Amino acid sequence: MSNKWDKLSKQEAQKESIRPSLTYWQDAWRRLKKNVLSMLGLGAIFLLILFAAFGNIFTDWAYSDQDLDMSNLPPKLEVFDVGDGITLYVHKEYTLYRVEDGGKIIEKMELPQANRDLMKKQNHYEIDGKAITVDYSFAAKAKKSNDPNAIKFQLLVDDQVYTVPTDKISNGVYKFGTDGLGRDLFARLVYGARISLLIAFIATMVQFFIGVLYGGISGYIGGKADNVMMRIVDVVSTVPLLLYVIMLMVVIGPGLKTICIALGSVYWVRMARIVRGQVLSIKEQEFVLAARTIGASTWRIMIRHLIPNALGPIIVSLAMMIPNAIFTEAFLSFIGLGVNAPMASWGTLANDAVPGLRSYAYQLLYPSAFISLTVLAFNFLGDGLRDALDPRLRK
Amino acid sequence: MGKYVVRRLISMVITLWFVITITFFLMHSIPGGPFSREKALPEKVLEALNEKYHLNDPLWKQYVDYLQGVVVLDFGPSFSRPGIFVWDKIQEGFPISAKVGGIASLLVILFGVPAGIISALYQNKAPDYLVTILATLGVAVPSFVVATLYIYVFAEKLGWAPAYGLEEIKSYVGPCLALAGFSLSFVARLSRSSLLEVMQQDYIRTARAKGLSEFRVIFKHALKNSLIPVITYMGPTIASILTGSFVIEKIFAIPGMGKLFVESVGNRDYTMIMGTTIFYAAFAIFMIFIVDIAYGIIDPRIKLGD
Amino acid sequence: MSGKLLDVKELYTSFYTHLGEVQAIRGVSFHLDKGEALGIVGESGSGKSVTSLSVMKLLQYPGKVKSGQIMFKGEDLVPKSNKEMMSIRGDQIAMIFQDPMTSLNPVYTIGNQIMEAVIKHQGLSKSEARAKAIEMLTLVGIPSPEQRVDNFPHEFSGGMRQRAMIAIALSCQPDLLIADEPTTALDVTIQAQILELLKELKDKVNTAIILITHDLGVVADVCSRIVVMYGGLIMEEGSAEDVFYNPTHPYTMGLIKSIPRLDLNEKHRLIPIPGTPPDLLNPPTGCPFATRCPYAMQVCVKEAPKFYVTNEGHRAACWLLDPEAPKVETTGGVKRGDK
Amino acid sequence: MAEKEVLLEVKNLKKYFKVDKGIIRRNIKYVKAVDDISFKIYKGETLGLVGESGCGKSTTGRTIIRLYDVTDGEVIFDGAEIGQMSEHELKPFRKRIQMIFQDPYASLNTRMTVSDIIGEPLDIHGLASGQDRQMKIFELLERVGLSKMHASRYPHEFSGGQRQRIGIARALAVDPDFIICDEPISALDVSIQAQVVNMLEDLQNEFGLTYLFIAHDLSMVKHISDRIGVMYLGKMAEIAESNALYEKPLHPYTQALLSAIPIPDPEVTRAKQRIILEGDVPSPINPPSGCRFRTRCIYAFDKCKEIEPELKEVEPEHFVACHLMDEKV
Amino acid sequence: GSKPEEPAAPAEATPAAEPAAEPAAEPAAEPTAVEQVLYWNVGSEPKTIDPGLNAASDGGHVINNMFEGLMREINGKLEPAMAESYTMSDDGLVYTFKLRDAKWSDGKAVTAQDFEWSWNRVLAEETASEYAWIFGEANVDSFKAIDEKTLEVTLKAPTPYFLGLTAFYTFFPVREDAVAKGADGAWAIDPEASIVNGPFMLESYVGGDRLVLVKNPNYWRADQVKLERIEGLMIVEASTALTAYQSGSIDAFLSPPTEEIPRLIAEDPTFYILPQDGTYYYSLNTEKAPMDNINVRKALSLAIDRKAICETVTKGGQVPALNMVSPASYDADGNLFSTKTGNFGLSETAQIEEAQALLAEAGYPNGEGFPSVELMYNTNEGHKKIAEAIQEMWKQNLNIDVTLTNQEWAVFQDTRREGNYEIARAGWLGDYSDPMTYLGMFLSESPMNYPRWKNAEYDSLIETAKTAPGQERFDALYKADALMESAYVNIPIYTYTNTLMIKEKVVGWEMTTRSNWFFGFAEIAE
Ligand SMILES: Nc1ncnc2c1ncn2[C@@H]1O[C@H](COP(=O)(O)OP(=O)(O)OP(=O)(O)O)[C@@H](O)[C@H]1O
Ligand SMILES: Nc1ncnc2c1ncn2[C@@H]1O[C@H](COP(=O)(O)OP(=O)(O)OP(=O)(O)O)[C@@H](O)[C@H]1O
Ligand SMILES: [Mg+2]
Ligand SMILES: [Mg+2]
Repeated sequence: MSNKWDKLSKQEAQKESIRPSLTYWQDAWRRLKKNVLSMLGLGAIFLLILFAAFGNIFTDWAYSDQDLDMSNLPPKLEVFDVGDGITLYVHKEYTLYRVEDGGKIIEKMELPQANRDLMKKQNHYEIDGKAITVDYSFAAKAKKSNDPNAIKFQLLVDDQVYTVPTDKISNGVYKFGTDGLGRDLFARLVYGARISLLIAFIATMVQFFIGVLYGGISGYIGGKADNVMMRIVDVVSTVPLLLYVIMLMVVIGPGLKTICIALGSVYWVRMARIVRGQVLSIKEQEFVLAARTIGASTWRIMIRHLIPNALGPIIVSLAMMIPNAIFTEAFLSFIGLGVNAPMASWGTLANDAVPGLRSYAYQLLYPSAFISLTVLAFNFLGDGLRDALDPRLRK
Repeated sequence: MGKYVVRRLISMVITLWFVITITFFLMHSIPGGPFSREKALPEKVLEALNEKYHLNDPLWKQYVDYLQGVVVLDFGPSFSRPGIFVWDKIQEGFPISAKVGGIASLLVILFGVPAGIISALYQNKAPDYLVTILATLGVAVPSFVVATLYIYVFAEKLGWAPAYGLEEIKSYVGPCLALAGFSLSFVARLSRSSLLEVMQQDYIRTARAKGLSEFRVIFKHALKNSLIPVITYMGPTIASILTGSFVIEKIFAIPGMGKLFVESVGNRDYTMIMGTTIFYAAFAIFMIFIVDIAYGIIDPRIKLGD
Repeated sequence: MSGKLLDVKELYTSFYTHLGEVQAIRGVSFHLDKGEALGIVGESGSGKSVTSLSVMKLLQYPGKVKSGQIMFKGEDLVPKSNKEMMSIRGDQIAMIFQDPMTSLNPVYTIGNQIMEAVIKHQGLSKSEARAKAIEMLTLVGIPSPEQRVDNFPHEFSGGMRQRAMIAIALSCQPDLLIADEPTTALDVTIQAQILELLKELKDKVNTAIILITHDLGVVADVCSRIVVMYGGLIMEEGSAEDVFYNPTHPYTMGLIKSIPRLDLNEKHRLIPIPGTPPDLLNPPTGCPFATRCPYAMQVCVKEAPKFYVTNEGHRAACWLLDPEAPKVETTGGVKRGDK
Repeated sequence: MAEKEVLLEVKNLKKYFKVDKGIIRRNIKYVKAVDDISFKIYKGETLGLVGESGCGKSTTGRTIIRLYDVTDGEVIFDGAEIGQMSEHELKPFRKRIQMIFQDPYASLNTRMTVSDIIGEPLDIHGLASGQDRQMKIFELLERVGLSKMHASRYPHEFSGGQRQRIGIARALAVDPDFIICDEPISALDVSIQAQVVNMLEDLQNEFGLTYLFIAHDLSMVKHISDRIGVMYLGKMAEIAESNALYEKPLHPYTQALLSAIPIPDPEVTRAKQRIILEGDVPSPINPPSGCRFRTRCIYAFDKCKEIEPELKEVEPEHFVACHLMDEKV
Repeated sequence: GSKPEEPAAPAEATPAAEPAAEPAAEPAAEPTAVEQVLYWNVGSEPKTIDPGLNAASDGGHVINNMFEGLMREINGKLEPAMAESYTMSDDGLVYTFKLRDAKWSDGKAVTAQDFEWSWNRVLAEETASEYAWIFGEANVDSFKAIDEKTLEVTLKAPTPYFLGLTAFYTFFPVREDAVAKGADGAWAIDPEASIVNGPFMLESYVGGDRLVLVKNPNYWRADQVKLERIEGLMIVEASTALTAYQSGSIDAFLSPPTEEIPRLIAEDPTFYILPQDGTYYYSLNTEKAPMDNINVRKALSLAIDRKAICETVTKGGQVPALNMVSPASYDADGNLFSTKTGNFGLSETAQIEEAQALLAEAGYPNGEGFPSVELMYNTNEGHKKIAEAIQEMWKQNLNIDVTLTNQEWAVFQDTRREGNYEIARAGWLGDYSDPMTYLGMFLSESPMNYPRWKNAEYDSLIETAKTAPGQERFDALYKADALMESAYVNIPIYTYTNTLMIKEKVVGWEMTTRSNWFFGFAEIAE
């Protein structure tokens, strides 16, 4: 038992613990992992990729399979159970479908020309010996009254009258419904995801690798080079894309490759400007001077000092430009540059659905929801990344 | 600075010349001409038209003539609308587009920046998430959907707003919102991120130490420092917003200049393509110049000269 | 406690980083009377700046005052809201920050940044405030202040920036001025001028000053009382004379020994304190200086020493001062009237 | 003396900053931050540089290391004129000349950990990698009085003095020949100052390092420097061996400076007589004619107003720029 | 004289939905006379409203209400208009029009010289009128003003549809002094300069926004014109127009969005589907394999379910087309040309077995070995949908893969004309009610002969038809048509329709067989 007043020896004085030294990136990853929302975002992105890659397992259709009889069927069917095991669905176009097995089988009922009474606005059917009439003469009145709940049709089964659907069941055949040509929307979304996510990826890469570097170099070098480089950006951004795209179409021909070229050649412009603006203000800071004194190359100063300090706006732009890219692809496809119909992307699906918005809102909802989900996921991931990459973060 | 301005002005003219040249030759090299018709025009008529619009001249001559015209603001007659002059058309359309675009730009600045500030101040709290989600919708739902939905709901279902035109004050709401949506969201997110950066700085602590109110700390000390990315974005964006959007003008039936360009490409209306492109390019280049000047004003450390 | 302008009691401040809690301040108590100048010296990283930021309530995330009281004019600042602090900061308590380069807003002129506080707290008009700003710049010795007032921070040299910071802090004639290394970037003539200014403020306007500095010469010049800090704790406190001439804590002694001597012409080695300061992430249970102390005893690493008062107003936290402790010959302190 | 080898020679160095007000109205003026100074630094020696705040010390240092473009004059390092070199040509010299910045915080990238910051020069010049690199970083940290556990922290987590030491460690990482120390120790407490100064001296003794040591703390400058230059308003006022300068300051400004040194002794320092400089501090934008110090010099006479004094060797290795010297002679 | 055409006036048109007989629940409109203002959507801004320069239907709508030719189609019948009467020589070659005492809107009399000048203007090369060729199509040899009120027109050959064409805008008169005020049709959109002879005159014109027409007091039948004002809006977007219509800010517009049509048919009694003289078809490039094989061409045509396309894809009441000539032309005996000429084996629904057999015969049993073929259409949502549907029909019925490509209109026209395609979408609206307007396209050297089908016999038959009179002419046309149709170089898909909506309160409106609105005798009831 040593005396507490005894002198302390040297060894006793020296005891130290060594903590593993994390690099900036490891440390950022550690911080990112703690951010619940960005991890959710990352998870969502992962799921979206899985959806694109393997989503087609969940549907029996290919993106191009059509069944014109099954056009514009919604994902939720408001059905009438008229007894005798007959369940009926009246389409928005007042044609009759028989639904069986909890939505798993849907069949369009025959409607010979003779059974259409255009004057009385009635369609007559016969199912299993039952006379069934779809009387849609109320539609015009409902329309006039402007009451959204007004009934638009009645179903007359023998003598019984059905005005309100008895049930609302999920469409067991087409989970997300069908489009105007009776194609399975789910299948189209899966294939659309492949294109749109690819486009999002390309746009992001182009912005990051061309836009960030170009802007960074321009801002950092400054002076004459900056002036020339930024004037090139001005030219690229103001020469009409449309003409250029038509040119590409003629020279290269349509296809995904052409879209990539088109996107690649213009998509970095905005990013270049933003990064340059940031770099202009960062490069005057002393730590950049310090990096120069230790002999850091321009390249290194860009990568290690300027870009990390400009990451906030870079990340925001990356995430925010994703839907823009997706819709640009849709536009380019529309004018004939992109993937050939019937292949679709989320953007073209959304585009196509807009005219039918009033009657078939679900056709717009799904692609829009997927696009929004993607952007939201990237935004939350981006926010988390931004926080994670800034060691000074506050809460 | 003066020298810088002069130098920039010169380089702007050169830029514009590049834009003109590239557009001119690009336009002439794509298939289709202003007079291709479903039923081909008889040789003689075509000849007469080509003669009239000097399309028979060698391309370089057309180019030189065109450049000479541009110098004196003579953009020539429209090829697809006989009797109409490009410059008149632009002069007619631009004020209308600019009115809508001006309001939209104001919306972007007046709501985008504060939304970003709120988002930054409540970082990772409910208001921040709300802004993020709204901004996501703002960019993920494109303007034509917003416009179509707006018309359907407010004009058709609620009867609250007129479906088309700009007759009433109310008519501006839809087009301006649809036009502003994307940029507003972008600006909100952009200002959030750069504000977050700035709020960490020591000089914010200094400002607080002076006993300034949080409002002043943010609006005076933080905001100006965080403005660089925002104005970078806003410069060219204002130019494109003010010169109108094809989609929105089409959907809301606004006789602006946004429609001119897209229509003119479809019609191969060469003079109109050139006119609208030059107008937009000049405007955009000018706005970018303003942004560069603004850099120096906002952040005195930035030196654009040398 | 009528006369005390500031009374800090048992202040604990920590930074909650991912690696753990950095216990920057661990129970610091000191006080300050009106018109008094208190010097805080100590190891770099010992918590001087954190103490002053705690008083200003300007700690940045993830820093937090864990416990303790900061009585200013009889009121505890710790529970005060940011809003309540606003009228105190700048007006009643002002602070000169250690880092003049980053503490000035790069996008506003120096003048603008000085004017702001006076407009806010003294209700001056713009032109009056500008005049005041020029006056303040003159006071801190900036050449041609009429022109310099419109300069931006990056156009100032390091020392000029520091003087601008001083001008901002002094512009409202606060009751308490916390000066965190106000003169490190100044040459001695200007430094002398600034110190004169501080003394004048203290004497004429009765401003109390907390002067944090490494330059013991400066403390000796301005301060009547000195607090010596190490490892987030106060090691010794006493009048300037007590601390300089009769240091009782080994750390204080070491500090004084490290000062280079102007009177020696031949090359000689400086005498630093060997070793490194403790890790504040898991601070030692005993005396933080124990590992570097030439007189360390077993008890030093096990138990934190309490304060022993050696003299009216002179106290130190060291086991050596315990009556039971073995007496050791300690050397240190400035010989009175050395030069 | 004769065998002393010149490592750095600065000849008639000038650095003017353009100050430009107004966008359209052109009103260009120059801050003559460094206005025609010349000096030599010998291999293995320490030249102290002192002077009023804002007199151009940092600018001199930064111009030598080519952070600023040279307005006029020559910077000759080890026989090579580096004043006009391009960044590319400069690269080999970047390893040999290093700088410790005056402002510790601003000169550290807030997004890098301490080990990244110190490791960066090692990476750039390919000096160490992997385990070696790690060890070297730890070694450097310890050398400047920090510890290993600080390696994974970020600059903002440090106190002012600790940041300064990170900057020093970075400068030392490449084993330079010549270090420009721009107030390297002013943010440190005296005991660490002592540690750092000892370290600098050890390095000098061991590897023959050369320093340009800019500081305000005259006692420290005197301690570390072999020779000291005194600057005033962009000019060199006096340059001499340090003991000589302290014992016999010739320039009136040097005299004022020395008299103002605070002494860490309450009684002495409070009783001390200082030469208080009177008059307005002139601005480098409009420096006074003739001798720049004349507006505040108690000895100033007519000639001072008209003719700019030249730096003359008044005593061996003791140069002064003052007309009084001529008078005395 | 020529055969009067079958009326296709709105009064007799089948409204897609009969107004539901319902008690008028709404409060009665204000007792005072209703304002005679019509809000009408012109659609996209006409390129020009100068009759001599116009070449498009949007301009045609406006011109038809502002100007008047020698004849005018009213209720589907040609009535003398500027001409009070006309005589035709026995050989059918000389028409002499007697003009009535009609006035221009500035009060000056309409003279035969006006016609002569206007027609000469169209024909003058420097005018570069895009429709000048129609004088040739009409076989006009010469014309001259005999006196102020007499115009004599000489034709090269008897042309049954000539009289109908005098109601077509290219044959409308314009005033020399008005035209002089604004080159290139600028005068027509300048209210100051515009002088008209129709029921309405221009009050204002704002490009891209609206044009306002007001009643022309000097119109010769001004007493019959009820509308005081027509606000012509230029809403391009169909769904905006629909909203504007539903919310009551416009009274009439053409072409509501396709997707809405089924709903409108059921719900809106003011939605109309009117037949249109035009055929939507696909051209098969006979110069490219495998389209050079007639069996392949026929198989492709047979494998299409036209009915499904009309009902599910286009939805606007379009009628499956089984031959190229639309059912709007009648022969000299009054038979519907398209009916009499037959179907050439085509039917409304797909004939799968037969198609497969033909394909097998061509060497591609069950589609095996069928090369990859490209179907090209010009950029448009509607065309895309049809192409997608047909692509899938071919896939399912013939097991062949066709890829779809689209091109911008201007590019597409060149591509198609140059034959750089395999299968291309096309459509043709008849310029006049005669098979010739369709059959003329397939002359070997015709630029509109997209299939590049060359048949000397066909060419000579058409030549014959150009000069032969009466039934002889139609015999040649029938023969020519049979030659062309049985070569299956085109796949007719459907006959166009006009879909339009017009408020019940607007009565007396007309849509001509050339699909131009006429509001001259319309009024706002209620
Ligand atoms: N944001 C932070 N996160 C973690 N630790 C911090 C933070 N800020 C300061 N510290 C730690 O708190 C301790 C006290 O720092 P403080 O700035 O008060 O030192 P100081 O006494 O002012 O030193 P100096 O004289 O060098 O300025 C230091 O060890 C530092 O590492
Ligand atoms: N970027 C710049 N633009 C304009 N003026 C500048 C700039 N940098 C420095 N100056 C001016 O140059 C002069 C010298 O500055 P410098 O930083 O060299 O001084 P210093 O001697 O290092 O002073 P201190 O000891 O205060 O750091 C000052 O007047 C300063 O205002
Ligand atoms: Mg500190
Ligand atoms: Mg300096």
